[in-house]
Amino acid sequence: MTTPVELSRPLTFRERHESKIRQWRLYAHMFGKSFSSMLGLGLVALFLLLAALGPWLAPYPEDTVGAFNMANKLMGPSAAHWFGTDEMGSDILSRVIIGARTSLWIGLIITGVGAIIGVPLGIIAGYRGGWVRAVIMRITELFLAVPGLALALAIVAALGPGITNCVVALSLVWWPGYVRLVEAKTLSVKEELFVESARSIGAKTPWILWHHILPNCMSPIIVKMSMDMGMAILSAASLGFIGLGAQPPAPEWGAMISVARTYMPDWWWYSLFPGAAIFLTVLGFNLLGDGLRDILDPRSRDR
Amino acid sequence: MFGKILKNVAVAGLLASSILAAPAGAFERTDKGNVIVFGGRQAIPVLDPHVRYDWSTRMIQQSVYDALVKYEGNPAEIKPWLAEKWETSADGKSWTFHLAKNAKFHNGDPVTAEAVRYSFERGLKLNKGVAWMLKDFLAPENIVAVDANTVRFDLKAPYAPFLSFLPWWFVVNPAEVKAHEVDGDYGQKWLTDHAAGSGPFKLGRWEPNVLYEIEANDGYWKGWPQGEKNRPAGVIYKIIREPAAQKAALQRGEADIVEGLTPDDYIQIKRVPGVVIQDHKGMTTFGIKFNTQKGPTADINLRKAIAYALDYDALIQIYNGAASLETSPLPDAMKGHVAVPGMPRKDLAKAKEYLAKSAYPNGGITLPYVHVAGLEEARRIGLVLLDNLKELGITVEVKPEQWPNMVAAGSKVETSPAMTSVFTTPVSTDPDAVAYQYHKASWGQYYAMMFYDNPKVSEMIDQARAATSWDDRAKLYADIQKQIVADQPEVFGMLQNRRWAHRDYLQGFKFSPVRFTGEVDLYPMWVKAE
Amino acid sequence: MTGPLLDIQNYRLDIATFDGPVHVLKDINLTVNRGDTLGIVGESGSGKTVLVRSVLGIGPKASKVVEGKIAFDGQDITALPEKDWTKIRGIRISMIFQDPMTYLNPLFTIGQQISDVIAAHEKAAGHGVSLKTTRRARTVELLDQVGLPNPAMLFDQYPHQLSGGMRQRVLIAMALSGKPDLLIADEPTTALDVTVQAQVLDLINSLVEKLNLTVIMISHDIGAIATIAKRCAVMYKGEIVEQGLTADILSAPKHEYTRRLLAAVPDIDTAATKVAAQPAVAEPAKPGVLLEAIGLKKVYRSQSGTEVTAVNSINLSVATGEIFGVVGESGSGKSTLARMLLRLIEPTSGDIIFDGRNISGLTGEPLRLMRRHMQFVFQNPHSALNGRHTIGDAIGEPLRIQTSMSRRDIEARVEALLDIVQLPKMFKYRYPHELSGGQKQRICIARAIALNPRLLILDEPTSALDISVQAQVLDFLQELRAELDLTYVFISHNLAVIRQICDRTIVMKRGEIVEQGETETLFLSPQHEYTKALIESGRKTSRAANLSAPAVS
Amino acid sequence: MLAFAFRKVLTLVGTMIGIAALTFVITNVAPGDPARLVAGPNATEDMVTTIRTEYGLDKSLPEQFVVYMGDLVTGDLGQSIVTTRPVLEEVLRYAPATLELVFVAMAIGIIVGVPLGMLSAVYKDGPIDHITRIFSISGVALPAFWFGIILQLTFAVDLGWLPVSGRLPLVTRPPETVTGLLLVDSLLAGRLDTFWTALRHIILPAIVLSFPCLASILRVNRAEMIEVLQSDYIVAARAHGIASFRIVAIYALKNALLPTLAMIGLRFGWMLGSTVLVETVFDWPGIGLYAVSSALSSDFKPVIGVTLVIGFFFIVANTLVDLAYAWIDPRLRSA
Repeated sequence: MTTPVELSRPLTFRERHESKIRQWRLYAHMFGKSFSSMLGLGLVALFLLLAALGPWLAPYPEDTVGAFNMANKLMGPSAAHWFGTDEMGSDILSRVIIGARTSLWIGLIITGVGAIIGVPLGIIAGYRGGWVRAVIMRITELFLAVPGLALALAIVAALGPGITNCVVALSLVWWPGYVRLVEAKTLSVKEELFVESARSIGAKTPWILWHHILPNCMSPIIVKMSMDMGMAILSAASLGFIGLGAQPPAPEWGAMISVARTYMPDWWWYSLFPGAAIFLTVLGFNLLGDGLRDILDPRSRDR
Repeated sequence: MFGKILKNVAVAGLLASSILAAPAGAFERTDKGNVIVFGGRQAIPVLDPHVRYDWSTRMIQQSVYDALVKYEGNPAEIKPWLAEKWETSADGKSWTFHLAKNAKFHNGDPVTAEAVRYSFERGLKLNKGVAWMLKDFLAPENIVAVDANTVRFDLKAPYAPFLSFLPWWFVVNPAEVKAHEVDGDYGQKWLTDHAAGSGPFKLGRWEPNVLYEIEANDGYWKGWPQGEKNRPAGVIYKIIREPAAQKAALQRGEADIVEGLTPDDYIQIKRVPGVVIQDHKGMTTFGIKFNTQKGPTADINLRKAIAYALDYDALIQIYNGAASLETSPLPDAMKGHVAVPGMPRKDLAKAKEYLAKSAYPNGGITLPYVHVAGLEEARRIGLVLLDNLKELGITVEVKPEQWPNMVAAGSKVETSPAMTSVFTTPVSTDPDAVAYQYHKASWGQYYAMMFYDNPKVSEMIDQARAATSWDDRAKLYADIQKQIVADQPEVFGMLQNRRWAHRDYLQGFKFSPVRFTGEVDLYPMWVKAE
Repeated sequence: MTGPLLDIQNYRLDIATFDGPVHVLKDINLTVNRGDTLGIVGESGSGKTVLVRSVLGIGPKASKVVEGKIAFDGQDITALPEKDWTKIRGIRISMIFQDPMTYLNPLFTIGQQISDVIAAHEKAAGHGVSLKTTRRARTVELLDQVGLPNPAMLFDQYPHQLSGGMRQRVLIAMALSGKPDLLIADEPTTALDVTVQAQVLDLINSLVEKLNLTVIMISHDIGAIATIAKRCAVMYKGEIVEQGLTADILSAPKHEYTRRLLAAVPDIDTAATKVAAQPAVAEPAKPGVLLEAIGLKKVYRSQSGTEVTAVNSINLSVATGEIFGVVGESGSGKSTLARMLLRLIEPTSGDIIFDGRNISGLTGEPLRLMRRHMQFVFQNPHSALNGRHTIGDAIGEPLRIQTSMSRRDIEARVEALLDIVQLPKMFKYRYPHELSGGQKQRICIARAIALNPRLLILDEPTSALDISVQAQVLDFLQELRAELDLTYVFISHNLAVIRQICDRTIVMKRGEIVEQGETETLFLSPQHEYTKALIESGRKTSRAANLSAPAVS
Repeated sequence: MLAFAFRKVLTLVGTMIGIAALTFVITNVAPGDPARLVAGPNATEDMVTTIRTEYGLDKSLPEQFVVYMGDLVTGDLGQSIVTTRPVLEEVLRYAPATLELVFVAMAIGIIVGVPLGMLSAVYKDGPIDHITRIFSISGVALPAFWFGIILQLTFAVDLGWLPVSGRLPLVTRPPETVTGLLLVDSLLAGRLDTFWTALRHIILPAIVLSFPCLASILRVNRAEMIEVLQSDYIVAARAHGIASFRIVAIYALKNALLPTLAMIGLRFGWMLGSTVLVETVFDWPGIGLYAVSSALSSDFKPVIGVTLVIGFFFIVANTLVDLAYAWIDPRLRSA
């Protein structure tokens, strides 16, 4: 055992955060070793890039807000239109690129709202126990017993189609997953000695929840949110496919496929590219989530 | 690179499909004969002829039931059917029908005047489905079975369109219906998926949401136009919801006739050998209904401005040319139709002129355009409108809406959106069927979503209804058409063509514009086997 | 056969990690002859487990043999292909594992697991698998051999239906099933209670004699090694620092580390010399009773409605300034008692009086404020610290919760506390996982004394630590008490530790106090049967470990 | 055991009532006028009123709720306004098709997912592992509707190997209904050719439905296998000389199967929900399709009914999983 030398001078940033830096380097190293994780990161980065720079990258941005050119309709991929054109003569590439923004928005709101509702409920249920837990978990199980898509379908059908309603509906059915995840995690964290230790020094419940339980639940939450980004985008696209999702002319991949399916197989490019966009995005988020799980939360299970 | 590979794959796939699809074209054969397969998108939830009617339901109703008269031909004409002949009293209030003596129900019972009387009474008392056509003019007790083969209707007032509605009043067998009555429901429960008719077909397999089979009625009292030898053993109406699947089914010969393909599909499938496209001018009008009572569109100048801003040619392009512009509120095939001069066509200068006169000279407003969710053409017209109105500084919000919600919203002035796209198919060839939509009494109906209020027009419609002389009526309707166009309660769009795609061995297709969108008269059809 | 059974020469093993290769084993030279009993003693991280697992070809995954070789019965097994291992594992070399809980598959019956092993051996030997009934008979015989009662019934039972000691016997039976030439025992008693430990060691000893086994036993417990092994090797940081006859090493350790290790072993038969040396204890500064428990009782109700009394009507009083010992085996209720004293667990009934004030009825804010006067040090320092907080956060937390000190003051206080527990100030930026067990326990203690409490309840504070560290921590605790004027309630299952540190002691069994009194009196003339048994089993390993001690021999 | 059954039944009833209340509230928050829809386009106000009265839609929402819940207790799920039939009757008619689809999909998921998961775990971080993982995650990421259409076009339209949609060809009369599952019924009736056609029809939709489920089974099984393979008792088994294959296929798999089972239970409910999409694409006449078409006509009683049925099957499936758990894990059996 080496005895560290006591220093009288103030420590540099690097010295003070050495442990953290090492931890991050370790994460980066483990993540970088996995091909699939890096693929996921790449796909997500590409997606975020498209969402951020969409209007500047899209060759025909006006085509995404309703401009049309019937003379050009249903043209195959060409130099002018890499992904071809749709039934209104709009450029599919532009619509796919701008669609990234819609999807990002959808994914963020749904997972965000899901986590904001679900995490506190889960922590409270797991920590408090007793009837509070019973009530929260019964309601959660109730929601879980009905598949989200079916419930969302019912909600959107009642509220009327539209991207906002679709997001509202999916947010409403998304939180139970977080409750269960966080509750299970809280139950195990609660048993850790450091929680008892905090209690023994007189910490109040909110302090314990915020400083001890929540940070220790973060890893699975981050992993789940990453995966859920993809799944939320997919679910929204599914509702779009049924015809209950985004509105024209707003470009949304699911809604595009919903229209495009009637143009199969002769105008294959129409549905191929939005479909591929969904696929790659969801794949990216899932691979990323999987990779994050491997480094952050290696023992947790896919629930 | 990627695209090229995909293209090659797709081309290879298409080649493979054409090779494989070619021998696949074959109709269903059973030991009883050929069965025609009709691929359609719409289910038949309730078959009862006095409870529901939409195109798929009516296609089967028409096949298993008979009515007093039947529409046939293009232009549609009323042909005697159960009734061999009829006469009207001089005041136009009393109608007497003489029934064919050999007509009999599927179970062998003769079709009597009493059966006719019972059927009309049933329709009126249930107060569902077709009841609206006659209930204001006919009381159930004023239907009289004069003798076994004569039935008389005494109307409350002269009602010119009376006869034009009768083809949709099917006759049920009272004995069978009464036998299956539960709690005085007039046999409604039973007739949901059973039939008690006298038509050319009987019900076969009935698998809701999957397929509905009708079997030819051996010894149909009226015989078969294609000849006993050629007549099919039956028809299967198969639900195929996806247009792509419909097209595939037709190509592979799993379906002999399909409806509801996209305009672009029709162009494509026309090139497939062995496939015939039926393309006929229909009576379904498309209009963008304004809310004339509330909001910006209450301003006639704004309405005119919009009407002049719309690119009408795009409407035709959307259908790949298989549509024609409306020249009047009445469809071309309707009696009394006149081409109204000065129907608005795209004219931006004029549009801006009207806009300047409106309360919104510089636009700057947002108007919703509501269409039925899933109706592809309506959605695309919305996109056209959105693009066109940008030039007036008007923003359009294209909103799909479930049909029931749209109807609910459109039933009140307060909730009715500024612009709603509506397809309307008149149930008869009588001009009243369309004109009455512009009568104030129609408010609350989906087709009256514009809440059009012109007392003069309402009065003329009432007069025309009661007039017994066609000449008087024709004059009135001409005025009505002109006045409605002048008031611009809606953008008069186009008449889309009715189209079906079928295999070339399918014979006997007879078009009649009065039928609903996908509806086909199955009775004369047959398969010509090589 | 002439050569040694196992011959390890210049064996070096590296494990690749993110920070580069770690030299786990350095230049190991070891020979075991037939009939030998070799003990390898070493603390956690010394590489002893890696070494014996390498002998069985189940070493760590990312490892690499840098140099040297292992020969078994003349055959080089350093890089043996997997299929050849099946002829050796379980048949020629077999192993007894440390924790009987996790080394038995929970989903298969005892009998099936053993007869599967038998079948595997028969298959490997190449003479066909015998009948199920034959194997069953053999299994029952084995179970009988390891002294398990009613082996025929045991055959169809699952691991969870057995006690820890029984499971350890099952593992031994499994290891014996192949009649191995070499038996490796990896800390076979560590996870067991004191009384059970002694029994298992007796069993192994008798088996060695009866079956004439060649054994390598590894342990951190010199006492256990001394009971079994005639020869002994001491490992430290991947090296064998000393080897020879066990008796020699115990009586005349040559290497400095061995000496340190032996000195650290507390002796159950030696009275605490320090007690007399410290007048502060004999004459407390503030005489009187600090903590009193009256009729303390805890009943747990399971879901099915059955009641389990964890602690039953305990009365005790702790005088200011004394070290009050609580001793008992696992399940005796001592931890529950400790937590109840601090109101971390609500007592079912009874009163707790702290400094003359009944605290059993306190709730909310008064309870919270009261906590600053009495603190808890937990058994396992690894999980008592939140892995997401830096050491600075952990030590500063009580100050942030209980005082309104400024950030800067807290920083200063944290540094002062680190000083008190003799750790460098730099540590406040570290995370718990970077610290050793002993360091972590010091952090826990620093955290506990941050608020200047009057009472510390120490729940087995050293049982998760290595022996040498344990000694350091115990010494430190005594110093600290003198320095800060503390009163301790000290809980332990280790009688030697209790005798070394406590003034008065209670002995607990199944939630009740069976005996109490001055520690010395208790050890010299135990009254209760249970106390006697406890001391006797403790003495078994302890005495052996102190062969050289003149007091015993 | 009896107490267990009683508790389960109680949970089931409670959850069902909860689901019914939940969906009732959700579906009735917004205005929709199914009465006007079924009355027909030209119906007059009094005709619409007739229908409203007939279906109790003229009552206030709380009243309707009370009536609905009252009927529910007696097993009456109300009446579909579009088809005029009792919802229970219709749901029972459509449920077998969905169940058949889900069973086959589940079978595919298990048969493919479990061995692949094992393989992936055994060869962790090798090429096989990476391929399997990307394959499995692709399964989750593929939009079912898109994938379905692509399979349809490839295997049915282009290659012509399999039928496009439906459960049976038009002229094939379904075998006598015993279970409602065509695959079972055709075998019971001894009609092998019908069995074969039915199988050909179910393949594509089942593959589409099974893919995400396969992926999660694979993922869980892989994760569990990895964990179990590192566990002490597996190390012990190796040390005792038990063959590697036996260790993986029997010792480890049985332990890894428990969480996989739990996942299967969860996925069962999820699959029932996903049939909404798959049935739409493949014209599969099941409850998913029924739910979609009802939802699109604002006909909410069937929507509630379908949700209830899905919830019911979900709970039943999970109860079965609990039982299987107890069967496999002796620790639970004695508790």
